Amino acid sequence: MPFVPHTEDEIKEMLSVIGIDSIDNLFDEIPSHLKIQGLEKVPAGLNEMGVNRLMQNRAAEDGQAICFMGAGAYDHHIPAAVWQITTRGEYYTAYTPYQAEASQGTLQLTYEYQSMMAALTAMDVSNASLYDGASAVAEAVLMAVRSNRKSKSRKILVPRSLNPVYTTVTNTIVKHQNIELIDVAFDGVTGKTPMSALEGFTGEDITAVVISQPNFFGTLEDVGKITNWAHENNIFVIAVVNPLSLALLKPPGQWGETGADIAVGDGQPLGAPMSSGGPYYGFMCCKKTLVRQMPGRIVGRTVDQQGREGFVLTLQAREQHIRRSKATSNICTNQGLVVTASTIHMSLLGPEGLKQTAISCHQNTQLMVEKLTAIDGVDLVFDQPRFHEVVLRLSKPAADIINTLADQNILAGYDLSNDYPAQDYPELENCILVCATELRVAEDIELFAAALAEALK
Amino acid sequence: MPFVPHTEDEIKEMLSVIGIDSIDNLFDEIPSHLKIQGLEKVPAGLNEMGVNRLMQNRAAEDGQAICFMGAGAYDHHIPAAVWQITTRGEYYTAYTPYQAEASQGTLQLTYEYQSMMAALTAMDVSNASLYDGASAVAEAVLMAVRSNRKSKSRKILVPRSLNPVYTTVTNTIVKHQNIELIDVAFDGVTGKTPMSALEGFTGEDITAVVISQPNFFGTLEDVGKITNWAHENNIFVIAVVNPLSLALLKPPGQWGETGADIAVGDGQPLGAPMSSGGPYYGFMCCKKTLVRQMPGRIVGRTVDQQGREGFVLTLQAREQHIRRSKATSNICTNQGLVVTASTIHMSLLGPEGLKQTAISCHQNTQLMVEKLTAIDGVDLVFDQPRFHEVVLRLSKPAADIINTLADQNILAGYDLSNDYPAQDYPELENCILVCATELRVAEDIELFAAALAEALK
Amino acid sequence: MLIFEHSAKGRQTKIQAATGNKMPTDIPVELLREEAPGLPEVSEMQAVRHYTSLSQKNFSIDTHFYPLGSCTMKHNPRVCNSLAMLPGFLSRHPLAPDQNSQGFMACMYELQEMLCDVTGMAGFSLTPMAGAQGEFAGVAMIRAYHDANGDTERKEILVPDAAHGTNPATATMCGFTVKEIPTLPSGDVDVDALKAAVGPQTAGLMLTNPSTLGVFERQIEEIAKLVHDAGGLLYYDGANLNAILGKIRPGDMGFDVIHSNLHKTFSTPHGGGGPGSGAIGVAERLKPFMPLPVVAKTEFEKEGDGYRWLTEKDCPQSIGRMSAFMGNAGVLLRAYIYMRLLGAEGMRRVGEFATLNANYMMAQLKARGFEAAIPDRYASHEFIITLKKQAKELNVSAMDFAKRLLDLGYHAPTTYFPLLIPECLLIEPTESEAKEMLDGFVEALVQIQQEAEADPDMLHNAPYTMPVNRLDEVRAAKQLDLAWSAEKD
Amino acid sequence: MLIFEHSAKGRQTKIQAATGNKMPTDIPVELLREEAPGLPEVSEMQAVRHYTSLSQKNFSIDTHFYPLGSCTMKHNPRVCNSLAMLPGFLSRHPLAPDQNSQGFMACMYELQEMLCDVTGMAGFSLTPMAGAQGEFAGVAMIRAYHDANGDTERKEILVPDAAHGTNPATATMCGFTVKEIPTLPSGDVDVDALKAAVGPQTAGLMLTNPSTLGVFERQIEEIAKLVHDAGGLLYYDGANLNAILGKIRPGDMGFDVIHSNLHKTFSTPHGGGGPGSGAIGVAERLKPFMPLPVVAKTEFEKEGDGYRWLTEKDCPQSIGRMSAFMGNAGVLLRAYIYMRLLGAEGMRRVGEFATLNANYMMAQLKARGFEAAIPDRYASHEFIITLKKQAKELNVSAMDFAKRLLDLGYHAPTTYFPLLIPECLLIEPTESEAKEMLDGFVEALVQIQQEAEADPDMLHNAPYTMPVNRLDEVRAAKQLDLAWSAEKD
Ligand SMILES: Cc1ncc(COP(=O)(O)O)c(C=O)c1O
Ligand SMILES: Cc1ncc(COP(=O)(O)O)c(C=O)c1O
Repeated sequence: MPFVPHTEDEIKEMLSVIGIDSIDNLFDEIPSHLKIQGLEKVPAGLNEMGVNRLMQNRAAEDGQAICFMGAGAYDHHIPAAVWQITTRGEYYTAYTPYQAEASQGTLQLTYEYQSMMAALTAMDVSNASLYDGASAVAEAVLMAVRSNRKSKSRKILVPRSLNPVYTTVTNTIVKHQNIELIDVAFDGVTGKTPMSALEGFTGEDITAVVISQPNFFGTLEDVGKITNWAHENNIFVIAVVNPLSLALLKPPGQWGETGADIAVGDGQPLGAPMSSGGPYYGFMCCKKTLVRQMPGRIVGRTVDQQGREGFVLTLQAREQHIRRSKATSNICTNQGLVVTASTIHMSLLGPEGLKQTAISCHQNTQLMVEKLTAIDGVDLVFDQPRFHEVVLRLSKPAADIINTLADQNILAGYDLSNDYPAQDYPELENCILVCATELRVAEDIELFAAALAEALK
Repeated sequence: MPFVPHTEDEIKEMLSVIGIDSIDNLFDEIPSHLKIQGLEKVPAGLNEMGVNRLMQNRAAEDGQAICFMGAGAYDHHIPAAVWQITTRGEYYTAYTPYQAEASQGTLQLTYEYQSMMAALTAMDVSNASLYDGASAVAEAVLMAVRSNRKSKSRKILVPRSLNPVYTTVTNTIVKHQNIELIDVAFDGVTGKTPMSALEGFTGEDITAVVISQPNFFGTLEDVGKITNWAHENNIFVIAVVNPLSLALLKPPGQWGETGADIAVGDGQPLGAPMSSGGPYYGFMCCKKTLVRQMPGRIVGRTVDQQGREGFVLTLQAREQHIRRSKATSNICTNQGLVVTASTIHMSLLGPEGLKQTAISCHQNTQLMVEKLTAIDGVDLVFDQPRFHEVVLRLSKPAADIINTLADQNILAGYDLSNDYPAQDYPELENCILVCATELRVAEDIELFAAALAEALK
Repeated sequence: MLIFEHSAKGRQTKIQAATGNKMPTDIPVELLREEAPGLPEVSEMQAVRHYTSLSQKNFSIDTHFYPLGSCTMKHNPRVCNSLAMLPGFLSRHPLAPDQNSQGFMACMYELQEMLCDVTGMAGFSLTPMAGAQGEFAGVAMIRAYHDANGDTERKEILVPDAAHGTNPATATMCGFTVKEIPTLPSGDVDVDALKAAVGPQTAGLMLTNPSTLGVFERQIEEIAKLVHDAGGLLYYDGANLNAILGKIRPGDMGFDVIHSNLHKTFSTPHGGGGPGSGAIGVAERLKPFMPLPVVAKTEFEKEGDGYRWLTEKDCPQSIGRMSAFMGNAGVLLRAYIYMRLLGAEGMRRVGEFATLNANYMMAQLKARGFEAAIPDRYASHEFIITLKKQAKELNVSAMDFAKRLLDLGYHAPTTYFPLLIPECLLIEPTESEAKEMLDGFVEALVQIQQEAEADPDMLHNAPYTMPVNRLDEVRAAKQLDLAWSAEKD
Repeated sequence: MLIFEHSAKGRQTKIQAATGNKMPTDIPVELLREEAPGLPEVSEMQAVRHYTSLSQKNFSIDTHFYPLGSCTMKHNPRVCNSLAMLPGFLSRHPLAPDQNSQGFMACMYELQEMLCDVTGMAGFSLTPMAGAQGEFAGVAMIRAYHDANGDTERKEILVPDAAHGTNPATATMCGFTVKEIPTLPSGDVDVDALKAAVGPQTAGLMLTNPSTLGVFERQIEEIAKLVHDAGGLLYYDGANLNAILGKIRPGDMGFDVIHSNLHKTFSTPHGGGGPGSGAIGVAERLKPFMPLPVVAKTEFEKEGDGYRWLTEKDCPQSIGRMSAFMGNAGVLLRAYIYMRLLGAEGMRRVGEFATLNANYMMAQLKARGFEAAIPDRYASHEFIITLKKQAKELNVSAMDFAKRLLDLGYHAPTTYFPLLIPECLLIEPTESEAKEMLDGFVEALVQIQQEAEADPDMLHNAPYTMPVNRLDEVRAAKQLDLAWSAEKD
């Protein structure tokens, strides 16, 4: 019996210890009309061989396209060691380290992860992960509402240049708590959130402003100025950052005079394969003063009875198994395994490797911009300093072009005028968001350029 | 520096401890005209990303053909757990268990392997592996020459129905020791080694006879009769067996009245992917009385100072680091990791799983024979009880047909009239040796039959 | 030793990344980082060695019996991992056009269908990333449903006191107030108390069945009727679905919305804390409110059947999206593969043998003098031992038993949950454990009981054989040390 | 516990294989097996748990410093494993036609070329499956060469007394008699003895350079001339190639034939005892005798360059085949990938830093009072400490030191080899270890020295922290227990 080790003899012995005749007796308390006879849509079981064949065919169906798509999920090189170690049974099949003494592996690793994220963001502390980047923004908003004692408004400024699905998800999660998300427009020429759009709120009671660096268009925002303006107005700053970019770009802890209050983002670029959107993980870092309002698990370093260093889950009073309806969040199972991968990934790359990767992405993107904008019918939309992503306007409908190239196994980018998750940017008609990571070397870019030129003819 | 962790500071410090100025000083004793300036055919190093790209392209070039080829390497299903556990660093990056106390993992596993092989072959003992099936035959011949005290001739009977490359390899290895391999013909109708061919040697001083079950043509030999005849004539029996088949077929330890003396074969069907021919492993089992003549490492169970069970390399007096020029063999590094995989593989399948797999192979092969011989231009050559491999005669040159199907990503079988590793079987012109394992389900067989029918038109 | 302590300035594992790139000049300096982040600088070998050795300090299913009640720590078939990690799946961009996604979408569609079938629901969305997010989606749907009916005065969610903490926490996040319903000593909900609590203010009731007390809620149909009659909806916390898989279905019991922790019932790995999946199923009337995306079958002009994503256009009443893409896709693939391996027959066995194992252990422990929290009923797939007598008479706690179990090679059961049973051990063996392992665990508890009687202090200081012994949690929370830094260490 | 002890009759991991097949009726009963073989019957979970836990009882490079002299236990880059295991490589049948094999063959061809380059040889065959089989191929070629020249009276192979046991064992297998040549205290070969030994009966000399004593043979050119002048050939045992990689080449020293243990110098994993590879390189005059197969470049009519296998037709003088196919292909792929990662520059660093590490450790150990076997020369990539003083004065042996090292978290160096140095530790750190690890190891030896002085008995009973302490090897060899069986246990 698949995954059930019982032999006939053992079953008999066990039933006799319980004092019953058949396993069915154990379900005697259940009203018999509730018992089902069988299942209709679950086919008969396959063995490993059969399921191998099935899944190999399925995976082959989707092919392996050359990916110039980003928009929140990035095709990076992941060192082979990362998942070979991550999928070791001891990491893969353990659970939340409730028994600290028997879980020092996961606990120490998580402490190291927190240390790395704090270093990368230049923030004081990190939690042990949230679900993903989008839901991390929602948690950050809730946290800001809990912690910004100077604000009562529950109003949050959210630039339209933030990944629109992050905004949607945040709204799904926070709207039940009377929190209002207020759109902030972007500049049609630069693609940045202009100070002018923010300054309209000067003096108002605003709880927090979200700043995305780079923003959804790949454009770099004036994060220092925005942070200073926000803090002058008692507005919390929630930084939404690509963690890989932080090896190159100014970290949120150093934005403006005082740094962001909370920094969140998606950890995917640090060791998680694109894999259809998950599992990734959301990271969250904050100032030390806010740590007791942080959602999610946190690992702390302490000592044992003999004074040896050891690690435990700490500040659990924030969590739902203690505080129940008053918890900082309902999150329980988090994204531990991806955090494991990410920690190993960061160790293998180190500060220099991450920086070199970030620069490679940047250089490839610049090369791509050069090659693509040389094509008739391709125009650069925002000519601004950027990080690894860019908006291009095509002379034909974006959806058609994307489909044509998809048939050649090239993912040409994200259609900014599409209806996912809602009509995002009607003003960016025929525009696509394109990304080149370190993996998209010149050869790939040439291929892309040739196919695009052909399609636009 | 790739895989060299030294920082500039550390290098300086280390040099100063040694008391020299530069690393080059350490090579001062070497005549300077021997020192090379650089390498010509080794290109500049690639990073992981670059080598990924290279190797992925190379692997893709070879495609993934539907394999009906056997001839010593078989396409079997390997449970996912096998190599996931085998490649754990603790197995993958350890070496020969010279320090028993720090190697109980590998040692106990090897003891379990020996136990499983002894059970599978119904022999008394097993060693810890030899290089592969072919060289294991050579080692068995040398071992028979050492141990058959009743024979002085150094003559070995080798049926032509043994895998011809095994014969070639054996010859390469044993010929320096004045050992003579004598061909024994096969019956042109049955494909078996006829008793009549052997009985010609009755009364002669023969050291050993090799018996292959199934033989190279997939045909089952009369192993019982041959064993009895050999033992009546003081001839040692060296059984060459497919270990998977032993879940179904009579094991060498039970051939005839007294069983084979030595059983060898290639362990590939028990958990090693085909992977271009290796690494596989050769196994060797024998009667207890011969164990001190066995080549290769052997693990024994013993106890520690506290009486706890433990495992060590034993009978090392046979080995070359003790006996040097008088050792039973020169083998040192063996095929440990593949043995690890194989041990896990056997544990996962168990006796019933192995038997079911063997029967599936047999059934698929019978189905394949039925479908293929229904094609005009395909004839069954030996209509005899078989195991999972069969000889078919085509109406066109085998090499052409094999090439045609290879272009359609079907490996149609092994050309028996080819010149690898020498003109094997001139009498089997236009004949191919075809195999269907448990993976070659009806759908694959239909595809093969259709392509073959088309090619033979 | 921390990875940072293996670090040396300038040491690099260069093979992992590009080298020699210059700082870009097209980004303004004030946007650039000034100092390199304090990440470790180690060689590949050091990293491999550090994280390999570290892993060995974990208990895990692959190494130990792990009867953590409510968490369903069953075997994670290795093939689910290798197939979910096929390059074709790993390299699929989440926004890849449909024509490059039919293989993946077929798996997701069939997973939705199979989950509907085993739970008796009309529709499934796979997007929630863990049980708690599934709960959020469910309770948000309850709210959306009432709102759509103009029924906006329903401000309360009822939650039994035995419920997991995520239930009340979720209700709060969705803007509801929580009303607790007591449980009877029999393990059933106090229906009288429920009757008193239910009313026009009731948005819904969240229930786990079998409950976290390890028994089946026998009055489930009456409860459903009570809540439905009052205009509320029923939420099923699927954490314990393993107990009844293939035998009975939440949909048939009257539940309107459920989540299933795929990492429990469908055996995706727990990963040292996650990722999980809290796929959410609904009855017909809640279908319009399902979170997106969902896969639908469609007909392509040329190539026959195909799949497409449902979006806000198709489902204008959807509660929205919960994640940037579609949740923990890799976890979903593993669950899909597991279900295909098991098949219908295998599902039924899960429920049966999980239940057999729990009842066998409970019978054995009772025979050896341990006190079951609910002694005279059959257990579901888990059961509770209460050590309140030991606490009182010997001054040893459930925590002491738990720690000592580690020394004997067993992960401890869940302790101190559910909250209403004092000094409790919530034991869930799962169907994948063999009888001899259950027997070994029973013997271990018996041994610890004897140790407690002989020398309680010995237990207070357990464990002895772990890399550390009991850790100072108070210090951890007071002298917060949450991140290493070069200056501090 | 043995895997067999987890077994229960009838327990199966059914998912792994087909089920329900009936016994075939077309095979005569007398050829069928009567009783099922005594293999374990366990669940997947039990197997996974057993072999995962068992692995943790091993020291390995991925977990420990492993300075096993002569074995070059360096880091095994993880990417070599994952790329060599790409499905396209794993599923390639060894006899697949050339058109389905060009990717693999390109790798093998380039590997041959790169090995020629780093060793200074004219041709390479990749087929030998370990160093010892490479030796066999080499000595067989020496024999074939003399035979081809009608020079059939050359019956002797000369081997220095410092040689590895495989050298003399191989010479015997090839039908030669072995003559030992003594080594001088300086570590160099005794050239006078060599002069006396060499003659018309000399087929060849087998030499390791740097030798197993950890020093470079300074008279190599003189030795080569002596042997060549006498009509013999020079065999290079490449086990220590790591020491000189990218710096000097055996071909330039005058060697005619060499093997390279790819699992040492080129970092394929040692796998708990193998597989390895003993790829064999030859000077021009031995090319016709190379073992098959070898990959050659060819020109295809249409598609430009391609690769094909050389067979007996191309190479009628070949000594033949050593394995059924082409040796340990997967090992060869790993070596190929490693070489591509390192590149020319990386190769040079290997030799340099392996040597730096060894000399640094030797200097530190000498400074701390340990006696180097060859104290006044630079070490190669390894060096020898002799504990003969400790043995005499304190009655503690090299074995005692080795066992105690395990307790301190280090795998022991090679002990009692080479045979001519009493109570020796042959220490090879390799280039991949960081300075701090070398320092730690030195401190450990110092600590053990102190322990030996304080309480020698304490060392005699080490190790203390391993799963077992010293095992009864005599009993193992006398009361042979080589296989478990149900009856016995
Ligand atoms: C009864 C119960 N409900 C809900 C949850 C929450 O599920 P998750 O951890 O997947 O968010 C759990 C998890 O442990 C649980 O045991
Ligand atoms: C010096 C020397 N020569 C030869 C060999 C034999 O090589 P292999 O073990 O690969 O057969 C070894 C192996 O340890 C060795 O150290």
